[in-house]
Amino acid sequence: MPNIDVSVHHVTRVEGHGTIRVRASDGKIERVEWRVPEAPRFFEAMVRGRSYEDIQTIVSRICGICSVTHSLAAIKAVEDAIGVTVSKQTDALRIVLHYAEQIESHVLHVGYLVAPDLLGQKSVVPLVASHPDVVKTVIALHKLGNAGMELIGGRMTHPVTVKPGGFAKLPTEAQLKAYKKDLENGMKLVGILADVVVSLADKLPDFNRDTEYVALKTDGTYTFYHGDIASTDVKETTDVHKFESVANEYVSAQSTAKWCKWHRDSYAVGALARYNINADLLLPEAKAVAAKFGLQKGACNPYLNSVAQVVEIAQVIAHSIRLIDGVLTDGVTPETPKAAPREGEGVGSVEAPRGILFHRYAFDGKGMCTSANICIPTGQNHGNIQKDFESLVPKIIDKPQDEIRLLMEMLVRAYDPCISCSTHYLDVEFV
Amino acid sequence: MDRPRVAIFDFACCEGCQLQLYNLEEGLLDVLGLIEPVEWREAISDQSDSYDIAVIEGSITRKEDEERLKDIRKRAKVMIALGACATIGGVNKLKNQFDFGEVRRTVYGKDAEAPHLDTARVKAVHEVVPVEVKIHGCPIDHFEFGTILKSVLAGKTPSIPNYPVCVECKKKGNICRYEYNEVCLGPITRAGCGAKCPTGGFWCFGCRGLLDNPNVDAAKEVMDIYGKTVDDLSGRLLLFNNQS
Amino acid sequence: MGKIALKDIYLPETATAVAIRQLTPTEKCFEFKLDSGKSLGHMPGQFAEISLFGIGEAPISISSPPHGEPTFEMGIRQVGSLTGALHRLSVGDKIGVRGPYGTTFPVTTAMKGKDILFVCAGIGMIPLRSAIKYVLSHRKEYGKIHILSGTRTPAFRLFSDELEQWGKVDGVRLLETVDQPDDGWKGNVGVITTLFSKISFDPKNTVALIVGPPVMYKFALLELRKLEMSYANVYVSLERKMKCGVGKCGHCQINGLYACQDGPVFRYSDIAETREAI
Amino acid sequence: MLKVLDTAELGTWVEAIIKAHDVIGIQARADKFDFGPLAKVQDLRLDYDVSLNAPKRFFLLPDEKLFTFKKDEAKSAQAAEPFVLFGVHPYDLIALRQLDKLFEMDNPDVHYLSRRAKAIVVAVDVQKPSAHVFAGCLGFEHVEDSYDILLTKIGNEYLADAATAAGEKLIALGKGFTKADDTHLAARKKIWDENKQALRRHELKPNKAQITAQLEKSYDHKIWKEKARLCFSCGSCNLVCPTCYCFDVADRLNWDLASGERVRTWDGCMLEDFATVAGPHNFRNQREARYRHRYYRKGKYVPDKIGEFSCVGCGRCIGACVTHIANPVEVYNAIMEA
Ligand SMILES: Cc1cc2nc3c(=O)[nH]c(=O)nc-3n(C[C@H](O)[C@H](O)[C@H](O)COP(=O)(O)OP(=O)(O)OC[C@H]3O[C@@H](n4cnc5c(N)ncnc54)[C@H](O)[C@@H]3O)c2cc1C
Ligand code: SF4
Ligand code: SF4
Ligand code: SF4
Repeated sequence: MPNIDVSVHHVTRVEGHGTIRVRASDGKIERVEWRVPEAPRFFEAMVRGRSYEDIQTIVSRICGICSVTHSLAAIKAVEDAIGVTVSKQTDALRIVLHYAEQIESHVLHVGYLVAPDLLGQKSVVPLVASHPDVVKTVIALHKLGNAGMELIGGRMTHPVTVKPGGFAKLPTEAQLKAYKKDLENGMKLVGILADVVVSLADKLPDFNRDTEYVALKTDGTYTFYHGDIASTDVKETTDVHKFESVANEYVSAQSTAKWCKWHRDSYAVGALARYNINADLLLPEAKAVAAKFGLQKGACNPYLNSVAQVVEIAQVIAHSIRLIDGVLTDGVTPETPKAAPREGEGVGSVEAPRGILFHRYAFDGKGMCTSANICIPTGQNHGNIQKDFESLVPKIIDKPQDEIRLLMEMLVRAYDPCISCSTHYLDVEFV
Repeated sequence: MDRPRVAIFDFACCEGCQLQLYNLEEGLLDVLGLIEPVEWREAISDQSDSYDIAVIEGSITRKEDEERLKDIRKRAKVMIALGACATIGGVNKLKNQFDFGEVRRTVYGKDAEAPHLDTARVKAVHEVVPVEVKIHGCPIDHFEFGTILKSVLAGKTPSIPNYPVCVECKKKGNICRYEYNEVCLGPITRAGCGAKCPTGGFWCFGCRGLLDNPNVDAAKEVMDIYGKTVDDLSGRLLLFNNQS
Repeated sequence: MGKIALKDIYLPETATAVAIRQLTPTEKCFEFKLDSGKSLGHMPGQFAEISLFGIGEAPISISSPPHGEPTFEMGIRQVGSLTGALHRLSVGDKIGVRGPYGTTFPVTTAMKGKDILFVCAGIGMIPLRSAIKYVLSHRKEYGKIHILSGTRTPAFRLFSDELEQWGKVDGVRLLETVDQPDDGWKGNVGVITTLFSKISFDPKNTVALIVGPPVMYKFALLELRKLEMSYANVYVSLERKMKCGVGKCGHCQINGLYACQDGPVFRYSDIAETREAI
Repeated sequence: MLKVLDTAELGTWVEAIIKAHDVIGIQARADKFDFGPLAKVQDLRLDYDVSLNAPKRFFLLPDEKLFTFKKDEAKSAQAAEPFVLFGVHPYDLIALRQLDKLFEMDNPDVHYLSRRAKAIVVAVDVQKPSAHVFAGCLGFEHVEDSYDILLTKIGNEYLADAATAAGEKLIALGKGFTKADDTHLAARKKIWDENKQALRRHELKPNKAQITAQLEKSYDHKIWKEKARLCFSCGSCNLVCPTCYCFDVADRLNWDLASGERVRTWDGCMLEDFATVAGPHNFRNQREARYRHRYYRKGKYVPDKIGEFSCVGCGRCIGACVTHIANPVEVYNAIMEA
């Protein structure tokens, strides 16, 4: 058996930097490592001393691709801390905004980052010539997500309309109607995208590992925004205020990066986790897409995360349409966000496209931040990626080195890691 | 003209600026027709060592990154700083007002002393190597990116505004945030974004950096009129324009 | 409001580059020919707005004297985007032209029958060349002629070949100077105003045309005053930022005057009190 | 043609106009008023104080295509659609009248003029003075020409004065118009007189001619430096002004790098690089020089050019200036005191 030395310095087509290292000699696996050399950015330290009004502006910059998610988590946490509640209209429009980001991020991931793997290409560029219709569909759906973020968030990335207490600016009824129309058209496009992915689904490696999945859960809705923390391992849910007892951030012996574990050595978050916890609550439009793939609740092949993402695109589009209908029925009511500083501490949790996210802040009486703790989805997944590697590599160690490399890269990409979220990652040098 | 070889590199940032390239939508395909991307980790698997244009996203926050950047500079004919992290240090510079050891302890607790956690004063790209073109904003505006790229390719100096955001805000016909006693940095911040934030009902927080010649003294003096303090102004200025 | 003007004043007509020659390391002379086959119809001192589509537009003086042909010449210094792109043109390439615009040197009026003093500092030679060539080709209609020319270094002498020819014309005195000489330079050294002491002319009967960089005017005008020249007989050409060339965009205002309509050629006595002029 | 309409009938008339034309009408926007596409008559607010944005933006667009080009070929872009501009105050109409002259004289500007030619302007006398208006001090509280229709609210009626054929056609769309008589004209005169007093939230001491004359002697007045110290050079005062019309011109390329368009965009003499040329050399380098220039333009340069005082007293610049230094009344009063 050959000696294997796969070293992928900076996995491409992911957000942020990650490195894979595998060494084996004579079939004996000596080392399998997933690590993150991203420069740490220290957000939790940087926000101290800043006003509750400016927190969202800062922490939105944790991640460009889930800036809406970070913004909403932060705003929810700030509102929790200073004791502000929001109207039904604000709640609905925030969710529609949040969904727009799920659309944009999922489409970007499936269309631009994963599709090239399935079609045997190095990037989306050659697909323009070989699969123009696929690229057209992907672009149209990507635009749809962006349009929603621009309409309700004021910008495509790093929203500006979300303030403690409500919206700095509301969309007009005419704009909402137009967006709803776009969403309805988008629903058709999801069907096309799903068919393409179905036709390529056999390219997804068949690799299963029994895993604990963690996501938000609430009554009646396949939730991204409200709810408590649920696990596939236990029946009862946990209040988001106790997120530290779920994430259990620890320093692994093998790496000094902070990893997370709850009931087992590691757990997974993201589309597949949400699916495994909430699939029963999917709207019919999304259930139909799931049926195309035969995706079962309880699936534990991490490569299927991309499939779950396609199902979720259908879900959030369908739910957006219903939410907009609700807002339009009542009519858009002008309201000015009202919030005042107060001493307190608060937590906000929402589902980022790539999994559950937690923000905690404390403020003094003037509304100045005194401490922060942010626990991001990719951080929660790192331990699980490592565990997947440890299980996967022995099964594929006989394959050519290039194939091993590709399968491992594809696995990392399946988790859609947004490593730039590194609020607190460690950079570890191995030799 | 041959298609210039372009490499895109990211340092400490949220990668939201690269995301704006995807937000060009069909325009991205046009861009790819005009340039030859030889390294772009977020989109393609290739890596390369020779290129005409290097695009740098992110701030420089570690010694090793400074070295990497200098190496890239040596290989590139033209260097473009992409986005606030690269052009002015951006939100990352908030760190510079703290003691770095204390920052590490705050975030990493007992592991704070690990050598790989070394962190240095955050620098914008031009504080380390010369930069030919700065594309401002957090994130960059994809239209402006297109305009600047087309200018560079057509051989004309990209026109980057040296007038304040208020100009674009007025063109949009917005109601000024000061009407609601909010501290807006528009009057001293470089335009080019189309006044997105005031148009969205929010104050300008200065992500495109200050003008060449901003009247900061005036900004301080007017705080009184709006029942605000110089601290309110300085606090907001710190977000993207920490001068330390 | 009833009537609509039909002509679009911002829409250029096209012309083709028919000859291009390098004048100095930073200046080239272009000969353009209007595609319409018509003559541009300018008089010395006027300018035209020159475009390259996609790059932009800039005011450029017309450097050739008026004639009935569809061709005209321009001397262009490479300083930025448009001038840079113009310098990359080849013969046969197209440009956009609007004009001619602006006021003219008084070659057919105030200058008639007078002695003429041309003060050409640096790039000022470009617009003055049109007037010089006009005057030389109507030699009999004018008196004595002095041509003073100053450049930074000998390498930056504009139209040096023509200069020599002009100097040989009957009744023309040509004097040159450079700020910094090189090894081959045998002529005068010093700023252009140092040449005033080397010539003698009748201030009562002379019309002076001065064009050069903004800093030069103050000194040249002071010298002329010392020589008892009336500002009513002095003409200058002033450069300003211009975006339209037709008195709309507001950029070229010199206090209340528009450099594009009231200028670029001004009788100095008309603007001596205009604070933003010099 | 003078007609009278009961206020209760206004709605049906405007409804008919909306059906027949694209209408830009004055309406509420947050806690202010502004012009915008008028979807339904209920949105029309003829009782407004001042529009946030001056009507000039519908004729000199903030960002406007002049022509498109393809390699060496250029094609003028003059696609103006007809529309009705409903609810313009007299001072704003006077401002438009000035722009008409400026864009018409010497070299007529087809882009501006064709938009003007296609617009039907319904003016309305002021019913409620705004916080900063001082048009009354300048005699710009009322206007007697340049409109297609002038509406004046007199008690429970609107006096509609159609001055053009287009105006009369518009009136013909309505039902319930009756003939006006001399009492209506007298009532309108009374409203004009009242407005002359009401539209004076700031009291301008000198008259227009005195200002123009005094500026002759005020170039080195200390007011320029005093005020400009706090100037951001943000151009807000320029851009909100109904009579400021400076513009920049630039080319925009398409992705083929050969075709594209030439555009003009609003510019302002208060902006730092307004007079900067290659070099770089800035002909108005000092904040105070730029600040002074604006008040000279309003009070002297443009009046010298078109014979009309070029501040119409709308007061928008007063409200738009974040540092509260852009009040023409303060400036012009100050120069009178040497
Ligand atoms: C009436 C008249 C006649 C003229 N005749 C001639 C002539 O005969 N020959 C000739 O060569 N020129 C002439 N000029 C000057 C010519 O118009 C300018 O050189 C030309 O406009 C430059 O255009 P550009 O696009 O090449 O430069 P740009 O790219 O516009 O700018 C050139 C330089 O100016 C600086 N600059 C530009 N804008 C700014 C800014 N906003 N802030 C700071 N710096 C800035 C930059 O440093 C840049 O390098 C004339 C000008 C006028 C008004
Ligand atoms: S909102 Fe801000 S950017 Fe807009 S005009 Fe006011 S101060 Fe300027
Ligand atoms: S100067 Fe001010 S008050 Fe006068 S017209 Fe302009 S904006 Fe209105
Ligand atoms: S609005 Fe005020 S601060 Fe801005 S340019 Fe005008 S005077 Fe200066």
